[in-house]
Amino acid sequence: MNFRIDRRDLLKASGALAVTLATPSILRAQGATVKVGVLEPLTGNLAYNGTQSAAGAKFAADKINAAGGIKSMNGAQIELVVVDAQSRPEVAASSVDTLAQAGVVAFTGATASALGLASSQAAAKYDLAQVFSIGTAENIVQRGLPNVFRFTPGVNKCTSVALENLKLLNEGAGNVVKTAAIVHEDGPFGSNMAKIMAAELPKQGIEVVETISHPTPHRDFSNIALRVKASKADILIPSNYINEYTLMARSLRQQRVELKAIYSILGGAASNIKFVRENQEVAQYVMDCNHWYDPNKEDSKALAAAASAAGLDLTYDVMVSYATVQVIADSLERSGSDDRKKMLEALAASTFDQSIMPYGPTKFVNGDNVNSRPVNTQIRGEKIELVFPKEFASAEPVFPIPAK
Amino acid sequence: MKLQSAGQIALVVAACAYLLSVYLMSSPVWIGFTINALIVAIIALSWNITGGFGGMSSFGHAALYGTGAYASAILQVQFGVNAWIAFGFGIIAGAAMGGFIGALAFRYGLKGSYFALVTLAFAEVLRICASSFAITGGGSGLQLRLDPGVGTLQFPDRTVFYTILLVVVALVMLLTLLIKKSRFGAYLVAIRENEDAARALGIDTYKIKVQAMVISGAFGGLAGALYLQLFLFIDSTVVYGSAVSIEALIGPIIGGAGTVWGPLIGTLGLHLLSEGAKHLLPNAPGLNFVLYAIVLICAVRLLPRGLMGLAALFGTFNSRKDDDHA
Amino acid sequence: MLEVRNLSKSFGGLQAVSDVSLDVPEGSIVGLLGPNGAGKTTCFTMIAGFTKPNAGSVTFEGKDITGLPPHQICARGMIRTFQIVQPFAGLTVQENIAVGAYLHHHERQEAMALARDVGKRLGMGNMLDRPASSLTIAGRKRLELARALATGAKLLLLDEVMAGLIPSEINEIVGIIRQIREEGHTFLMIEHVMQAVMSLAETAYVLNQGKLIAHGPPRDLVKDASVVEAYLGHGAAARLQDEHHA
Amino acid sequence: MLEISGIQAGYGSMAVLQGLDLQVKAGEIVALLGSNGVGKTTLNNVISGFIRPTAGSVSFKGEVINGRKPSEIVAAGIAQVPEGRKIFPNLTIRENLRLGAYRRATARVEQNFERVCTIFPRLKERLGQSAGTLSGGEQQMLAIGRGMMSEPDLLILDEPSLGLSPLMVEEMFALITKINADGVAVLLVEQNVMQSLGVAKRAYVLEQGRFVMQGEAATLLADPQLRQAYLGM
Amino acid sequence: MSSLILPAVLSGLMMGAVYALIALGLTLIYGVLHIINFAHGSLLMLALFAVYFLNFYLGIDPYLAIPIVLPVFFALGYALQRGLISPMSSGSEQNVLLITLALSMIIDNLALYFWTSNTRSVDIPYAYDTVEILGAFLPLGRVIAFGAALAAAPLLWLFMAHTRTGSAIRAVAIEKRGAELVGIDVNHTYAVCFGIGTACVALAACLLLPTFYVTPQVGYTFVLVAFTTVVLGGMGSLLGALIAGLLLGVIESLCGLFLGESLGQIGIFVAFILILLFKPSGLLGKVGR
Repeated sequence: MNFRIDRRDLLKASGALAVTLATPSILRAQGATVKVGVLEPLTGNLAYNGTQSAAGAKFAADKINAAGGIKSMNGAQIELVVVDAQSRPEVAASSVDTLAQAGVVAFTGATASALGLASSQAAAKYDLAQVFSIGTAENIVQRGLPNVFRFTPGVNKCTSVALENLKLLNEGAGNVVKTAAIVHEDGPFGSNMAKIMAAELPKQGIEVVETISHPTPHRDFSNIALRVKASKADILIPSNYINEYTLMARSLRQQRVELKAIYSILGGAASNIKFVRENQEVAQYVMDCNHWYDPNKEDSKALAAAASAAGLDLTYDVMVSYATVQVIADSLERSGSDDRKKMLEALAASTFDQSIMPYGPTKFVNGDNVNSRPVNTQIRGEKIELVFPKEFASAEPVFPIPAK
Repeated sequence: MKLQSAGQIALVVAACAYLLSVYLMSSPVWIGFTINALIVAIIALSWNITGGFGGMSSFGHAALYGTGAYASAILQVQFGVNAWIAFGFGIIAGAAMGGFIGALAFRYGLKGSYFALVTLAFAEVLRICASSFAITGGGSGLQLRLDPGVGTLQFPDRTVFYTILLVVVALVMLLTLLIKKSRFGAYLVAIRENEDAARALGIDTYKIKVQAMVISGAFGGLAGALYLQLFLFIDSTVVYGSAVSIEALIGPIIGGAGTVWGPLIGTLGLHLLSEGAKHLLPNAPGLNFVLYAIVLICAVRLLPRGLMGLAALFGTFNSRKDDDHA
Repeated sequence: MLEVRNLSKSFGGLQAVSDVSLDVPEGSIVGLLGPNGAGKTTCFTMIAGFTKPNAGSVTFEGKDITGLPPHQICARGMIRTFQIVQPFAGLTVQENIAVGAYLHHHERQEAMALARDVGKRLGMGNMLDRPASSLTIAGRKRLELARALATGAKLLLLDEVMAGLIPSEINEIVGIIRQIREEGHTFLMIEHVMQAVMSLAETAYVLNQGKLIAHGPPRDLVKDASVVEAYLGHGAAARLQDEHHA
Repeated sequence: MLEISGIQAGYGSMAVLQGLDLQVKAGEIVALLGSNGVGKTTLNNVISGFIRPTAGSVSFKGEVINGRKPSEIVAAGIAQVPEGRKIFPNLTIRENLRLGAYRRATARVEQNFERVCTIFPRLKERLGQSAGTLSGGEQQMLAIGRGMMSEPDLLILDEPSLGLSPLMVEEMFALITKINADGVAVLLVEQNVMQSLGVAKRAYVLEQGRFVMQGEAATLLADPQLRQAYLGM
Repeated sequence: MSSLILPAVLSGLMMGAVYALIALGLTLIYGVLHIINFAHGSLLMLALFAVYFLNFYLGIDPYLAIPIVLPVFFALGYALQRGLISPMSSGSEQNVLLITLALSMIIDNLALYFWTSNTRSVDIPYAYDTVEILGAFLPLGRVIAFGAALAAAPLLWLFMAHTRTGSAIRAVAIEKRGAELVGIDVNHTYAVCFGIGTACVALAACLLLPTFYVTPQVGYTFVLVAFTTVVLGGMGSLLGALIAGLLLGVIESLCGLFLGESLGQIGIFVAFILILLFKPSGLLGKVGR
């Protein structure tokens, strides 16, 4: 994504400090637009995911605007207000003030749970809806905040779906997988996932022989690879971010770890096409249970085209942000107003089923979309194929990894 | 308080006017932004005790801040302790951590960059520990249950929280002033200026330095515990990260280290600068930091004694050209 | 009051002070003389507790204080000053003196009052509110003296308090030291300026190459051949002798 | 060769030198006498470019040099052996000496090296030893030798006899004469009055930032005022 | 687990070599200029990007990029010290800290702006090649880095000991006033030293990239460990940095193995604090402060 400042922007900006901060109403009097916030970490250590998400939101807004905007509001155009959470919770919280003052009707965000917790809490004071793109930690929806809408699945659902699918795969292959090693980052989603796995895998007849947590960033995966190798696990279940995943995949290969499958859960790299491109060999047959769109929908195809035209890798961040803006737009259609309270009501009553995600009709219970679900992807050749659930699948799963 | 020049008085009046104007403007952006700045100002005032008055530059004040936040959070989340008591323990824990680091570092006479690096390392060890053990919530961090009320020290009305913060900052500054005007404060300055001469005058420099770390730790713990009550969530990077340590020292140095008003004025100034940079370059995330950093470099060059030192040059009461500190 | 016995110190291979013994009776002014680099200041650092001697003992008011840290020695009533005077910048003159006064007066008001008092006694009444960094060399020397006095010390170890002063200033300081002595203080002073020592001290010790080479009344010492040679260089004594005879 | 006129200088607000005039002619030894804290070292720092004078000028071989960087002043031909020697203790004696020739063409370094080794045979014996292991006197010789490596026209020695044993002091002054005999002018800053006046041609006596006496060394030696200043007699 | 100890020690040594390489430049700058260079991590990141782009656009192998990247980064370091750090800091330690901090902020965010926060890694044919030593498979890239670190530290040491510039740098570090008195231009020498330190970081980047990745945030991944290495080895000691780097790599690897990877870094910092408290001058340091 390219940001350019032209002279007009600078001129406008010189007065902006006084204007936007002190007198919010001036900017709202512009007529046929409705403002939607995008709160993402565009700088700091989460910048990659934040920037991807912001791009996804922009693609969605462009698409909706091109299709005539919000029809119930006389074709009002969606104007995105993008703010940088700087990968810091306190900045995320104070950015909500900026969004509120700019007059957004709802916002999407915020990549990491720590940022989402802070922002949604701050937004609650304004009755301002936050539609979570990514926010896997379960405590996000456990605080009873009426302005929290998590469209995508949390860690619990991701893990349980991953378990179900793993069971199907393993049964289909004649239960070849008997032992598992878990490698996860030590943050909320990794730790929680590992806990659930350790409890549930034995019920499927898979013994967890090794659980290794590691910090982010982590510089060397040789030991982890060696421990996985020594554990003689049939399957490796990793859950970590792209940088660590890349290093881990390489180390596994270098240490000649023989695995029947790599089955990651919310693995930052296994469904990242960049990883596939740069690590062709080690990426083959890796499976991931993650957020992913339904590639067959028209909007999905349009998104893929838009992303490729912008020279952007189509990661799940782009997809979910696109979808959350769709959700917000649908609620706007129904509320027909830029009133925040009405927006909350509209979201709470949402049954939207036209998003690019392979979800059923939206239904928020305590802010959690009960009809969301993760899907399974598998890396095949130079592509990421969707293998589960069957109705959206673009390819048949290969499990276990065929012997060379 | 004795301010030496009209320039300094103008600066202080401007800061106070700004802080009060937040009430009048009823702008949520201003109030949110100023609340963040005030919390940073407290950790800056904490750094000012050791770094400003005592001349012991720490690069790891996050160790104190994080300890205050974690102590309070652990007591509330893991043991169900009342928020007020936990808050108090946060301050005590910060003080204890300060004393511990000081006692170890000063016993072996660590000074200058050695001391700076030891404090940096302490903060880093604590960060790693906090993300590794169950009691601290590991990598997931700790979250307080959302439960507004006086009893839980959670104030959803930000004007109330802002007022509380203003009072706390005023109290910390008052304590700073009392320290500055006390035997202890004079001893600290004496140690900063010439440790041997201080020893010769009967000052137990080791004891004074450790005491300074304890006080600084209490202020740092206070800042951390306040952060917790405001955002209700902490994790190891948020409160033990190097960003906290940097913010703790950058404000006092720019504002005027070893002065009562410098840390507050420096912190407010830097936050305004950062906010201004964000608004000047709204569509270029990252470039605002570049602008901020360039201004920071210029400030370092142009303000050898910080804003308070610069202000001292304007409208001096007596014609003598003195190099006083406020 | 102060008894130093067989004090020795070496740095690396260099014997800075060897086997120095001296006595300072209560109420007296004793000089410690010698050319540059003779080991005078090293003696002071050991007596005042800044460095530990390799051998020997220091007894103050009958109690062994060898190896005690400086602040404890100061609390017992003995204090040293420094050759290169560095006032605490950032504090006023009065506050500087108060740093010394705080030793036995913990309240700011008392300490500041005492500081004012001491400052006035040393003729600094009109500069109490000035920043200490603005003082001239003579002013700094007085400040150093005032700070030391304010601690309530009984024995003052003065390190070259006259160095760098012009004769009129030296006379003033000499007057002040006399006045302080009248008030019951004792002095051991390192001096390079013989003239000052002669007019103040009853006894003096001369150090050269880390060893005591002579002691006695200053007036006798300046005639001592070894002292003259130590100061003016080899051959000086003979030359003086010649002049006397000529 | 060295012309100092009307020099005033100090640190911050403290004026130390209050208008000094001094000359050193080619090939001459000039002694600068005075007790502690009168400004001798400050004057040295002005000459070698560490302190900028607030008034007056320093010229060397007809060119004004105040305001130049210390390294340029060394290149111009003034070598200073400072008080406290400032040798490089962790470096070997050979390295110390070679660094002395830092601003000289490499071709002449060997030649100068030989010359210094001839003057200081004690150093030659320990070229590989680190300088910190030398005794005080030997360190002083090394400092002078290092100064000589830059082929100076003027050598400034700040208290070379400080902390040396009497025997060593004798040797040091003998060396100074020897160096001077090679045609190097010497400005000798000393407290050792007798010995200094013994080797110097002319001398200046500094007190409180002003010269109180100056003239031929022999004349000064006989002046009772000098002894008065030093011994209080 | 005992069968893993030897491989863990070996892979620790390999990682430690990278720490040592990064620390070499830092210790040189610290030892001579006595400043804490907070921009060191950012310069590493910049060098990693340089190596990456040379590979991406021109197809230059990271190892073959060494003769291109090193001189460029020497010049960059020289210019930064001469043109920015020295004139802007007015000689104050605190100011240097703030300026290098600001510098790192500028470099990091410009990188983010121009190159985005994408994770990039080079695609090289030998990426997965390994060397088998005592039954352990060691990545070829790490083994090369190990060899280079073992060679670089002594080479740098030889340069310091036996060249005119090297001895001028040492002279300035030991006795600044004395150096000025023999005619060494201290500002120039400081800048040269900063340049060499920056070139060292560039070397580390060339050796690191084949086994690692680059993002605008990657500097932080290494800079704290590099500081630790410098202090542990003794400020300014090149061989100390090498030994300390290797030692830290092994400590981290073994602690990770026995305490869990999350706690692996604790070993580093515990070692750091212990060294500071009991031998403040570091393993090979001469003088404590």
